[in-house]
Amino acid sequence: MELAEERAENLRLIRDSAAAIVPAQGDTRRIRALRFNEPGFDRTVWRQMAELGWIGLRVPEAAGGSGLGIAEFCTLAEMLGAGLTPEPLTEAALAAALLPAEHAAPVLSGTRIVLPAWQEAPNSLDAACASRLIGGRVTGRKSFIPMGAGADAFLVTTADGLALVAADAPGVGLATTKTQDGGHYATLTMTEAPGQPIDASMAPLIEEAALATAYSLLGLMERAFAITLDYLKTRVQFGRKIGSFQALQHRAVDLRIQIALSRASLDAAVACAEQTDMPWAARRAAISQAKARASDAAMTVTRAAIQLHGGIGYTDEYEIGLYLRKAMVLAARYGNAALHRDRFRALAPEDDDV
Amino acid sequence: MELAEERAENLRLIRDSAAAIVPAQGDTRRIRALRFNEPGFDRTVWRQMAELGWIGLRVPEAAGGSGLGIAEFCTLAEMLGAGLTPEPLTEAALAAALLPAEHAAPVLSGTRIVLPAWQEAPNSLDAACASRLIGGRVTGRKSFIPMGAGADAFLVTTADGLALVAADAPGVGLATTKTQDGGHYATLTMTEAPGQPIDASMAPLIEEAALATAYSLLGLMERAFAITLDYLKTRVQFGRKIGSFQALQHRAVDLRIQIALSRASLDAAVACAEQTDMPWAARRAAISQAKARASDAAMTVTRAAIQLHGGIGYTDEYEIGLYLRKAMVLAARYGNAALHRDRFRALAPEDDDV
Amino acid sequence: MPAPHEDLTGLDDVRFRRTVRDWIEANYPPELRNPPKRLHWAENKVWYYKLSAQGWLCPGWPRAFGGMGLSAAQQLIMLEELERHGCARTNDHGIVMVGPLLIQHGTKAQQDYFLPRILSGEHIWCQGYSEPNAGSDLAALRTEAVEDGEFYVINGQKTWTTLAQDANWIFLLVRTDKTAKKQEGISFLLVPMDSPGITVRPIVTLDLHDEFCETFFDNVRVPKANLVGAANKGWSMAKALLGFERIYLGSPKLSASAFARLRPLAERMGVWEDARFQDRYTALRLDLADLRALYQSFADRLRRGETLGPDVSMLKIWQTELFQRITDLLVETAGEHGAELEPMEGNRALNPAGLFLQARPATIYGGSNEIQRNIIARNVLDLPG
Amino acid sequence: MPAPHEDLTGLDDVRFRRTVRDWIEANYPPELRNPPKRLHWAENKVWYYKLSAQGWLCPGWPRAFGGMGLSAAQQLIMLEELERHGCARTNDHGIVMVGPLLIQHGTKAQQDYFLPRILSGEHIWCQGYSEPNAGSDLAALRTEAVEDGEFYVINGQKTWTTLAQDANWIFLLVRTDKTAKKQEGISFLLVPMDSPGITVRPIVTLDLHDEFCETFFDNVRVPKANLVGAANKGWSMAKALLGFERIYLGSPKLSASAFARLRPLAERMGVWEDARFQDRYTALRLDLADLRALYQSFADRLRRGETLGPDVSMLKIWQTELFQRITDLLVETAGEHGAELEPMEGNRALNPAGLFLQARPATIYGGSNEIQRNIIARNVLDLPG
Repeated sequence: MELAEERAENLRLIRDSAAAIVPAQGDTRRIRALRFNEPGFDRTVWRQMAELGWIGLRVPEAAGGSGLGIAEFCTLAEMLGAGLTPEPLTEAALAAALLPAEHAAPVLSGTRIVLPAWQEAPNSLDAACASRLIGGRVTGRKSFIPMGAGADAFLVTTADGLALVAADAPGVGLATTKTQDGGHYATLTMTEAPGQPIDASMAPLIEEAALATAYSLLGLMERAFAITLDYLKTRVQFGRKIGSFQALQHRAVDLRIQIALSRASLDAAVACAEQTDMPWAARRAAISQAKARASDAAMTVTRAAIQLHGGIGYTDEYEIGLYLRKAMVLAARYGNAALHRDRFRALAPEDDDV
Repeated sequence: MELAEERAENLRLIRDSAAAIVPAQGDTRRIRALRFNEPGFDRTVWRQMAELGWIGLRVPEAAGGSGLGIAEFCTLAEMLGAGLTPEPLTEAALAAALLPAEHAAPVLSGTRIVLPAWQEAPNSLDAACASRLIGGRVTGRKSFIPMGAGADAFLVTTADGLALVAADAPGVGLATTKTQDGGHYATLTMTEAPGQPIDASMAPLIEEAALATAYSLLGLMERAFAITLDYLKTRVQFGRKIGSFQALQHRAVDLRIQIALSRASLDAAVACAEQTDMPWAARRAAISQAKARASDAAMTVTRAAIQLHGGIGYTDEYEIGLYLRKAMVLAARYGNAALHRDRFRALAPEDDDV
Repeated sequence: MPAPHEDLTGLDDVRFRRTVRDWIEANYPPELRNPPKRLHWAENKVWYYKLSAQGWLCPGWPRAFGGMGLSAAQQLIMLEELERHGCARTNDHGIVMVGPLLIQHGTKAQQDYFLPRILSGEHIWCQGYSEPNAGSDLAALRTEAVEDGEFYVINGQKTWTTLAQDANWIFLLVRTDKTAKKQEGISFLLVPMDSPGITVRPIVTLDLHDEFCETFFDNVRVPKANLVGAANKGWSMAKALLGFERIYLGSPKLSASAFARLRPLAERMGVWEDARFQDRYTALRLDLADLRALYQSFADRLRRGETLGPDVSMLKIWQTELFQRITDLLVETAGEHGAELEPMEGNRALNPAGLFLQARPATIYGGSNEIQRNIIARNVLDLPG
Repeated sequence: MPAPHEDLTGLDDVRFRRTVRDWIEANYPPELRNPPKRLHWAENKVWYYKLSAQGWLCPGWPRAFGGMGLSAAQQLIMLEELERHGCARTNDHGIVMVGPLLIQHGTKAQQDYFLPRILSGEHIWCQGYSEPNAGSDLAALRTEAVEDGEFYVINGQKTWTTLAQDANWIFLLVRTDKTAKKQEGISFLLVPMDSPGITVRPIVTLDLHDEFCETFFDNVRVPKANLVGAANKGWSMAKALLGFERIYLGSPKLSASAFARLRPLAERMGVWEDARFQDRYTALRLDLADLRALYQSFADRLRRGETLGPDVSMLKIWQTELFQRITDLLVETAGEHGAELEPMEGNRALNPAGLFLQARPATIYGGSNEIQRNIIARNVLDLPG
């Protein structure tokens, strides 16, 4: 029980500290000010996050981090998702956990931003790749790096292991594509770019990032639903609060069920992910189960939220659309629902269901 | 316009004459009395149908039939579907159209019942088969013959052409499997059974039967929906007619839309089927479009009808369950929705959609 | 009271589960595993008697009344093990409804008389709640009981009386004050089924089973001593009884057992390897996996000693609609076989149409899913009325 | 009145279609084909002027007023041909709303002044119906017009005013009698957009377009001569105007053009041959094919001279929800590209997120689908209120 109490206390602390960055009442002024501009996030906030220990959340205490677990990290991701936070914390914190000690300090203090660059094809979780690291030089092309324009360096997967590549190194090119949430994906091209070999594996990072992203989706769908419920309770048409119309009530209930399923599914995946004696395939299957549900549910909830808002939901000015845009981005990131259903089928033996 | 008027008059006559067999108000006493008994239909009614010209409906006037078109036949199938009629008229009338003159008279008069036997695998429209007709002897196995226990003879497909096989011929065996609508499927086994070669093709019959069955589904879903609407308008709970609850209203509207789509789709398929200058593949694609919609819509409507009836819908005594049972049978007959969607994809060139 | 049985309340969860599992495996009649339909008394009384003899018939009753005195957490483990083994549900209305009712609201005399007879299987109970015009709107019930000296005289009709043909007692909600508002003026009466004036007529359901009955009351007389609790206060007692049932209705069991039929059927039909089938199959599998996760999260709350609120109805909605989606796929996959009356080729594991029809009432009984959604909208989401 | 143009009303359908098609193909500006968004006046006025010069701007108006005088059947053919060629919708509120309104209810002076100016493109109209608190419940509108001698003084706010920034006139529904019941006391007023006191503020929509505006009225004065029909009788006139719009909202066009994007996208993403993609693709294709069939059956009724009843709303519901399902699949198929702000790789044909967002309001505007279902339930299915 002592462990459980410590865990509960940690989660409470995470929630409290998140309130420093994420406005409690869903104030989106900061989000709107940053969106559609590069790098799309705020270095001052970034250093604040570092001070709160978030970037080192998954880094062992001995290595200068907070040494907290997956559950704490996911709770933070949930809060950040609810707040539509543009900072690529999930990515940076996981990359930080892979960096050797000599690179850690400026990263953990928030002065240097290192983002992972592993993806080469859309809707893929495959860390295998065509990029090469030969003689300290990296050649290859990486896509879909969230907020990559804000990185000082990239932790790059190659067929020859990980490499740390500075953004301003010779042979490095960066192009960006804006995304609906106001951020961007970066495409990184490296031609004989100097890269320092790093002895670590990207695969666990991708898994954990997928799970954390599922939590961000959970946070945002909860918030979007809460905003929608408020609207149903205040908007009057035909002389009645629209939330009194049975068809809308039932629709809201179905959304609530999707959110409840998501939370249960995600919490179960965290419990699996923490069981290091559980087979790796089974833990990954649980993550796929969670991400598939979260991706689908977040889209269902935010789409319906627009509909339940009526015309005002279609304005860019009103809050609710921001949640749909963010859901579009995160639902597809680290594999969309279809990909994770496929992966679940491949990974989960049928007998486990009984 | 004259042709259109004649057509309208024919359709009106068909509807009027159908009322002789199908009770207008949905009285199901006859249906209930016959169900789960073999042969599951009524020879007296059969002769009445013959007198009304239905068995010869698709047989040219010169050959002793009514010489009417696909539209008239489909309208009749719709009426019979609405009436849950157990007699295998669709099958018999189409077989009759393939029989040579010397076999026609007793069939058209209703004294001899000949049913087609073409199917060898479940959920298949493939008229190709393993059965053989060699030296006037048929060997093979045919399944899913609707109401086959009531047949005097079978029009059998073989790899060597059609054959007419008497039910009481040596080498002929018949087994039955009861179906949810109170009827049965027969499995016909033939071992060196005497069979008379018939020079005709089964394929158009199967197409037309699929379309007529889609109309039977349309008739039954219209009737099931009407019964359900009546129930919504009379049943009181919480001091209100349940049809005043918005969630049920919206559900009813969605069913009405499915029915409207079905009718439009089916009528378009009849229009195609009648255009003999249209490519065969295009006509078959239109039939697949129609059967796919009708199968899905009928299941959707009858399932929802049970739910909208509440507990009473789950009793065997109440009418509405009969429609669900019949829908289950007809939705799967001549290919279920999934099969027809596949066939549509294979048959319909994409350009036709524009 | 029967002699006290072994006290299992002190076992830790792992040992308790093991104890329960071992005993079930050793004692459950193999021929009754995974019955396709609700069993009648004649079929499953052997199991009732075994549980009774073991002292395990009434997990939730206090030990002082002959129960096992289990915590909610232990009851859940017991339920899980019974479901895991595919045990038939017994004629359990006495156990889960009448017993708890009497323990809480009955007189000493009622407890002394009725509880041992439930434990012994001498009294088999059925539940008289629903009426033809009081289904979803149960408070609209009209069966009335009029005082006549030391008796009540009952007239009216109940319906959906589960296994009434097997029962020798019925517990009834009746209207004892016609002038009161809907939910008031309702009382709880215990009535022997052999009372003159009671007629039972089985209802044949869509799957051609006779699990339910209509029960008619024509001037049926019962002593006033058969009233439970105060007159006109039956409604709140009845509502309170439904607590545990709500998580029970959300158990993944029905969906899981239907789901388990998909693979053998698909293999038989030759579509198991089909990508489209696999896609739908996996989506349902995940729907079921997430149902399990959600069910466990509610069960955890019970284990922690919490009382479940109306949000537990989410389980019932998702479970029952998933059950139907699974059986929809069964029927579609089976082609023409999906409309057959009997299991396919005599194989009880391949019974798509039967399961499809059995799944239909799941969204209707126990409070229709429409009612459940109304309740969640009002009481969980706090949406305006 | 402008000089009369060639009379096409006597052509048979085949020749009429051919005539229309040929002229469109020869005259429609190629750069405006299949625009991704509703075009502004500056962009599409060239097409308005061409139609005007040809005398084809107002197919439904009587020839005496400068229209083409087409039957409903011919108007449908013309609409089909415009859609087939991918023609942009013009700033057409004057054509489809104000013109018919004035032809039926306007004074001779109003007709003489306004109709030629619509035909020439001098007056571009917008529609002032919706208000922030009168969306689905349009009759709740509160913008009021108070009599002041020979003028009305207007105060209030309209919203969702389509392309108001392009218009120089607006036709307004305003409340002229606050004491009357909701639907009564509403009048129709014609107001120049350059009147002092009018402020237009574009609304940026989810797809970051400015098709709609808010329009504010602060003591705006218009002569009473700008009242159409009788005072306080505007509601029934407005309702009657919506007839043709209802089949227009059910046109397969939007769904078809979104559907046409599926294949190129799937090919680009390498999933075109995937069985699961094909399954969903074909299901949507059939949903679209059946929409076409249903649309044709309503169009046939128009061709036979029938007036369409409220059941035509079925088309709107199915069309708009299909449009959304198609764009849902576009987004899913595109993976990360499905959340990009701009068309993929600069290819305008690959714009999954843009289409997805454009599809969102389809189920809201023109009477939300919830309202449409209410209407069908009451007025077609005759369900109790």
